[in-house]
Amino acid sequence: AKPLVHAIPSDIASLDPADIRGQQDQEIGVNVYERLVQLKFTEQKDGTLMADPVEVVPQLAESWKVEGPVITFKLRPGVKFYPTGNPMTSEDVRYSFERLVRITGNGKNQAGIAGLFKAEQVEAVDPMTVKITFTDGTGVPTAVPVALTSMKFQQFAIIDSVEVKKHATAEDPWANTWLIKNLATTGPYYIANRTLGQQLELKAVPNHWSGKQPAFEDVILRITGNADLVSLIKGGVVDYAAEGLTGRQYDALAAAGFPVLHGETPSILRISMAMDKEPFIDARVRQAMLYAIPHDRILKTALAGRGKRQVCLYNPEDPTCANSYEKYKLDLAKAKALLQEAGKPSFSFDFWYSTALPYNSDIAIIIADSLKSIGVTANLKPTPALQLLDAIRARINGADQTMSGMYLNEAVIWLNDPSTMTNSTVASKAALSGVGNWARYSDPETDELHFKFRNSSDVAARTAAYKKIQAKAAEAAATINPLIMLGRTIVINPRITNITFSQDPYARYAYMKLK
Amino acid sequence: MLLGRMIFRRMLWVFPVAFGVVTLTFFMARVFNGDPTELYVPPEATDALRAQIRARLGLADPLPVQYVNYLWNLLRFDLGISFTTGQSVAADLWDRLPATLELGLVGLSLGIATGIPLGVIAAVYRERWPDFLVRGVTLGGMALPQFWVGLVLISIFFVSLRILPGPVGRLPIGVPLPAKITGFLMIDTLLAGDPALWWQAVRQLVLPALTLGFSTASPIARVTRSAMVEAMQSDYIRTAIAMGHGRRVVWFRYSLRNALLPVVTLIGGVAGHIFAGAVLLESIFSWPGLGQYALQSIERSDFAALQGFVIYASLLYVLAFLVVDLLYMFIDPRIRA
Amino acid sequence: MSFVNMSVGDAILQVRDLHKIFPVEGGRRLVAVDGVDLDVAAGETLALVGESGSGKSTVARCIVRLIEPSGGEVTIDGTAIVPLPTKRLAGIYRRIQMVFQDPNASLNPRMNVRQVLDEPLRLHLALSGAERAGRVRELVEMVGLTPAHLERYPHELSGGQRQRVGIARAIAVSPDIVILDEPTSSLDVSVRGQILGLLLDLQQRLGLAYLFISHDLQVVQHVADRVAVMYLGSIVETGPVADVFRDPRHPYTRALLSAAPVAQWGVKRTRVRLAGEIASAIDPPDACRLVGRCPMAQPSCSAGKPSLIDLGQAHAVACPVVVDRPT
Amino acid sequence: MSGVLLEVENYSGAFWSPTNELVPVLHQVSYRLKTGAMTAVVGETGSGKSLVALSIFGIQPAAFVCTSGRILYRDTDLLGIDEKEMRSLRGAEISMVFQDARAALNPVFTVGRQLADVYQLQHGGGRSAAMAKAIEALRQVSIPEPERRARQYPHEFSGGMAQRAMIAMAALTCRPSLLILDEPTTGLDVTIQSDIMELIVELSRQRGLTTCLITHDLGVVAEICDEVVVMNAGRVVETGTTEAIFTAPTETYTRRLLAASQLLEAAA
Amino acid sequence: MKIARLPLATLETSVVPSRARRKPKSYWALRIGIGILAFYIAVALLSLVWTPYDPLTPGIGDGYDAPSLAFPLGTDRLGADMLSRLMAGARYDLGISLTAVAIALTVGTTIGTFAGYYGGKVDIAILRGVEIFQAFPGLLFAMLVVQAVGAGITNVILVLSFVGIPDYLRLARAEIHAKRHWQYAEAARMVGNPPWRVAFRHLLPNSVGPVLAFTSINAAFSALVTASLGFLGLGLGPNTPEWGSMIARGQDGVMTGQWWVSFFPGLAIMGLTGSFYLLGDALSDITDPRRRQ
Ligand SMILES: Nc1ncnc2c1ncn2[C@@H]1O[C@H](COP(=O)(O)OP(=O)(O)OP(=O)(O)O)[C@@H](O)[C@H]1O
Ligand SMILES: Nc1ncnc2c1ncn2[C@@H]1O[C@H](COP(=O)(O)OP(=O)(O)OP(=O)(O)O)[C@@H](O)[C@H]1O
Ligand SMILES: [Mg+2]
Ligand SMILES: [Mg+2]
Repeated sequence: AKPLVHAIPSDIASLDPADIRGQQDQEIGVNVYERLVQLKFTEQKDGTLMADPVEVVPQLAESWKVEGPVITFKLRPGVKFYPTGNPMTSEDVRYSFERLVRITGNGKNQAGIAGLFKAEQVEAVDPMTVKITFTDGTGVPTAVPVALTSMKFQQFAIIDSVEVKKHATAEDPWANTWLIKNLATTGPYYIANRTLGQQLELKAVPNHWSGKQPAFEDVILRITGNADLVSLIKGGVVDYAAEGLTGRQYDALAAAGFPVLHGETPSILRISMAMDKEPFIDARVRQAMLYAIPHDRILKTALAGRGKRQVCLYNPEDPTCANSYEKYKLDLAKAKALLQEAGKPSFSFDFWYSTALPYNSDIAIIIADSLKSIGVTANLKPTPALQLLDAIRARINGADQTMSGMYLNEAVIWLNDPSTMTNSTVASKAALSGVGNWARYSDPETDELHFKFRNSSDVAARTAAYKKIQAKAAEAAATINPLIMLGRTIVINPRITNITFSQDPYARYAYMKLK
Repeated sequence: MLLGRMIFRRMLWVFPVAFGVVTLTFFMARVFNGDPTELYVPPEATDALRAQIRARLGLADPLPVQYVNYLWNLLRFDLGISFTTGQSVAADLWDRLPATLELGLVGLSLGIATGIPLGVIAAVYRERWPDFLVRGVTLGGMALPQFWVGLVLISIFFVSLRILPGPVGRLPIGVPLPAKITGFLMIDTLLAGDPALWWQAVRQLVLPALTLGFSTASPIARVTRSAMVEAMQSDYIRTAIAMGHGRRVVWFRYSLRNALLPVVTLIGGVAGHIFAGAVLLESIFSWPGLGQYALQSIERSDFAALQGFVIYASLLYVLAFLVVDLLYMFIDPRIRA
Repeated sequence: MSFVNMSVGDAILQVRDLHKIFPVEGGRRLVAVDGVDLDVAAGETLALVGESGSGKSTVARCIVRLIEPSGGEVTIDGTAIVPLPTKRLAGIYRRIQMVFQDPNASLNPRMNVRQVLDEPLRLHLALSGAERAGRVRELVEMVGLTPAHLERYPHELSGGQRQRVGIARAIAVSPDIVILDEPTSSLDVSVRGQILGLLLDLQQRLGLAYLFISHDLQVVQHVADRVAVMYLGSIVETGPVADVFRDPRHPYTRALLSAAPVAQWGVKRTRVRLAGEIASAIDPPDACRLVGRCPMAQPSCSAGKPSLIDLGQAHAVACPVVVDRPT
Repeated sequence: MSGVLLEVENYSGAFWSPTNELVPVLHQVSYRLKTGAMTAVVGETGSGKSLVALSIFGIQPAAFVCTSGRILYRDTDLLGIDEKEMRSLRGAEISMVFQDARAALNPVFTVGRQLADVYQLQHGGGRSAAMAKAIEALRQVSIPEPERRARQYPHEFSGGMAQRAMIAMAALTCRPSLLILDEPTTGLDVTIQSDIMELIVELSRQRGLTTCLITHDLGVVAEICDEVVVMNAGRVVETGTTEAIFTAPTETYTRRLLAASQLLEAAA
Repeated sequence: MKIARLPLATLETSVVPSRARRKPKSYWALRIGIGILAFYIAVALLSLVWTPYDPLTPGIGDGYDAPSLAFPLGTDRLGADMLSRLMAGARYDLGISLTAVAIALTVGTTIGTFAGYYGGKVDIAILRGVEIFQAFPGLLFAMLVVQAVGAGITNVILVLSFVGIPDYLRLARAEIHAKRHWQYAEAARMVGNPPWRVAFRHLLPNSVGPVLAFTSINAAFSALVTASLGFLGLGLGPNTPEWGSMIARGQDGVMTGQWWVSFFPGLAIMGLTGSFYLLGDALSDITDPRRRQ
């Protein structure tokens, strides 16, 4: 059968779930590895599968029991690793999670969010039972609300400990170098063939434990670089593409009969304003900026109508979402009035954003154009990712003060829970919080509420607290003001169906089917 | 004997240049590109984690120590690990070299094979219509950005006419590479005894090679033309004609040989560029070569990869000119004196 | 040391034991000038003749320090030019000037005649603009051009006119001595005569001394008082023009004189032939430089380079063989 | 003297100037080269001596336009024949030696190879036979060690030696009836000049060549030529036997030229 | 035998066409080159005072409007007027390449003249240093630096001029080095000119030919690199109507039928670089010493 061809912009850097480096690594990770739990999908009318934001279903774990900070997983029997054939045991789970906290990298971070900081927190009770005790950053066992949900993410993949240990060396005790290029997986696909920089070919694992074989025996991830995707899709050589296309190109492909699917996944465009520096010290000035954002124009011109206005600080499906930003509709008169009131009828500022995403520039240009009409000049500062990260970090740490003005970024809210984001971008900067607080937003009440209810199991009080926090943030208009929910747009070959949409913006080949 | 010494002296000079290039690259990358730690950490990482990674990357040392370490590693052909591919940079470059070389060689051969005859034609029909035609076309070849020509060719031959495959790299999608022997698909496919695969590889190569050929043929044709014009006005050509030699002998044997000298220099420079990866071209054709690698590492600030690539490209350039100089010594007896 | 090429009266230019060695490929040495002595008296013309590559121009260029001599002394009116720190050179160019062989190449294509002549005046003499303009006009008239030529650029002038400009430039700052490096060899025969006439005329009017370099023996006979014959970096014969031309002693001088055809019907020459081509000046052996080409060569010729032997009446020759065996 | 081998008849021509005008440079040039004689063409720089000679070969500069006249070689008008016929004459019937022989030889081929090429072209035969002939020719023009010299490149030759090689090529590897020499000794040393002139005289006597010597050295002319053509500013001023020209010139220009080259009344 | 003196012939009337080989070069290349360049300069100047619309304002049209009366060259993705942007772009592409070239020319020839005239160790040191710099492929070097120090006109200009300096340096050095013993240079020394004056007043002006010819080539290269940087998004600011970035902004339209968005800037680049090349051709022809006689 014809393979499924997925166009990816660049090659995979690492196959090691504990050392994921980029989007591409994550995408491959969700397809070749499996985790204890997985997303719960429900089929939509158009044939796509939409993931539930919170609920998870068993995958490698057959069942689990939640007791406060402790979750005990019962593993699924009969699961074998490919190609070694080793059976999966609790030691594999323990080893996988230990790697996660031992290796410096992305996995460690994600584990921390889930409440996993030390290897000792994971315990192999018996070959088929694993007990995990979740804690907060200080080591105090806490019922982390996102602990279970987190387990569905690619970092928590279960790897073949027997095989991996064989490749460990003195310098590399966790066989990182080997796992970057090799798989030790239970997943539905294995890598049959790889040409660096060109393509990666997946084949379905024979006799998968689930007893189900994917519809596509063969999946090819093709690196297309800057090649023109429209021609490749129209030419029938690419079946699935989710990046590297502009709104216009989606429109054109849709017009040519190619299904263009848009899922409202929580990928949010937001702006922050440096509230400790002129011109954004005055809250009224910051509010004026929000009143001057032309959401409709951005949606229409830069995004070809795909996406919608976002009015919550958190995931809109999150019960803590309070629509606090609803009031900031385009209102130039009001914006002007606010500026007048603040005594700053006209000024200019630096408008920072990353060059990594093509529509960032378009959006920035449109915003700048709108601001021009209220007498404010935005100096666009498109910056390469690394320099931008450097500067952001320097500002957050207080090492360097050159950055000020406004900062536009895009973030995916993976977890349907307010605590992670609040901790990173709303709470004041401290050893364990505020690491992403570019605006240097600081509000004692917010901090207090956040730390008090962060891991609270009193759902109602917790929700109220975060709603409060959200309302305060909206009023201050400084940190991560949400503008647009970008969602995810995918174009596919008409022969394919059962596309998945989820918080993590990735394709899951095993679910896809031929029409 | 003297020639041998000249060659030797010329070759020795490669080392100081190489050293200069490496040093410059190192400091340029460090001074300009800032701290690559951010690439290795998740955005929400704690400061302690950052410090840990910085130490692991060897960035905690003072700059001179880093520099010495870098040189030392370089001597062992260790260019570091690329962040984006997770591979050693040396291995990456080595993996991607055949793709670039193959495209480069074909494109360059195409450029030479058309450029030189076109230049000769323009020179012998100087100031007449073939000359104007050649000059017009080559002017276009030089004035048009390569990426633009590539895009136009794709839209004509793939999108509109559908007679050539799309810009998906060296082989159609889903077709596995033959076993790597030389790395050149044109050769490996035949060695594997698979003429159908060979043909597929050829078809993939056509458009990028044409684009490359067009943009290399143009300067080659122009330089050939002016060198030929100059040679044909020389005393020795007048002698050759006066002795009764026919036109073809005069053009192709007596003039061209002399005219080739500047052409060789040009080809050396062009080859240096091409084999270092035609950056935009490879990117447009998703050609998995060094140019695309360089572009990706620039786009993602992949520190080690970029540095390794620049060193490679510069050395290649230096080597290309070494070859040109050596060729010169063989073509032009005057230099040997 | 014996300076046999003594001039009449006091020498205004004295060259003693001048050497110039060019390093060439492979660490070898090209001995272009190998111990040359010359004296030029005020108002006198000394001709330096010899074939291409014999080092005539190198001598001239060393004297005016366009290139650095490798050794020797040069004085002008008792003031040393060689050796002299480069910084103080500018001053000597008021005393000594040069006219170059190729009038085309010696004029800056982008300067008109006025600029060419004004430049030395401006750099050397403290004159007002008006005075300089007057002097420039005087100069062009002195060399037989008209003020109308002042605005012309070199390419708008004929070869002879260009050489006149070159001469005017050389005499602009009233030097005592002018070195003429083949001033007529790139000119047409018909123009050659005019330029030579001009030079003789200027010499008379301004009391100039000339060091006249040429390989045209006819010209030398016409203009020079004394002649020095050079071969491969050394002077092989020197003396009053009349004596040397009437009675050349050195085999090379004889060959040279007999090789020059005369533009007259019916004049038959008896040639003194030298074998082969001129030897190379690279790493020369310590021997007579003519050895190998000379029809009169003796075994002793290979044993050391002969120095000039005085024959009386200021005539000297660097060949013991011919001195011992007069013709 | 016997017949006329070549006759230039009312030959006129002009150059396209950069401003696209025709600037006439040759005006009705007429002269004859008698079979077996050595004719000198003299005159100042720019008088058109070379241009006429190049026209005989059909290798005049591209910007030159012939406006009238004929060049008859053995009763064929060389201006009227096509490129192919012209090529068959070059080297075989008419041959030419240029000034600055080092530049006139191709710098990237050995001297022997260039001579051999010409020999093969004119006489056919194998490569090694041609090379042997080339070496032989070099020997005949008194080049020492011709075997070694044949393997050398022009830049390794001195000017005089290169001119000998050039003469060997034009007069020996080709076997022409008419040899044109355009200032063959200008730029050479005085002693070498005499040697080369003697070689030329000897060869043309030996082979019964008709020779045309372009020069502005009247001394040489007086010594070796039979006939003289005096040119000035694109016109033939006077022609005649050498004796007549030197002893009884009729034209003032000729007289002036003679006087100048003898440095008579030079200051005038 | 004596031929009668010919009458002073006026220009012969019959031009024999078979021998009339060709007319010499009329300066068509120069004329066309100057013509195009003048047009670009005129457009650039005009754009300072007038463009049909504001080139920087998005949303004037709907986006991807096809060429029409209102928008003669259509609009781009963001609905900005292509004609206005194209006109304003002349300022950038022309300005950048010319400024970069001017800087490279000045710095390069100055250093090169010094090195060439004085020769010796300094000369060798400079040449070696230059060789190292030249080992970096130009476009790559520009990409690297712009990516590192950030986009912006000043940076792009500086990088481009930096890339050009070695070439000018070598060219000027070679010219001066070869000419410093020419007779007019020596004559200049002999009339008492100090060395720097000989080098800069006498020698340098006589080397402008090759330098000028190269300047055109360099300008063309600079324009192409500017466009390539723009295409990669590494060039000037994001909304700057630079032609390369305009092509990039319109690249998505190439395959979907909105050809005008990248076609016209491509044409503009070709016109500009083409005119530079034509000028370079013509200049090297004109300043060729063989033509100067
Ligand atoms: N700059 C230089 N470097 C190396 N060799 C040189 C240099 N200048 C002159 N020579 C050599 O020095 C020798 C003497 O040269 P010079 O120019 O003085 O001869 P000349 O007698 O003036 O000859 P001509 O009559 O051709 O002008 C020649 O062999 C020449 O090649
Ligand atoms: N390519 C050319 N373009 C224009 N004019 C030319 C060209 N070549 C020669 N001429 C002119 O043609 C005329 C005759 O030139 P020709 O070379 O025949 O003179 P010549 O007598 O051989 O001079 P010389 O003694 O210098 O060799 C001269 O006035 C010259 O300026
Ligand atoms: Mg000389
Ligand atoms: Mg001539």
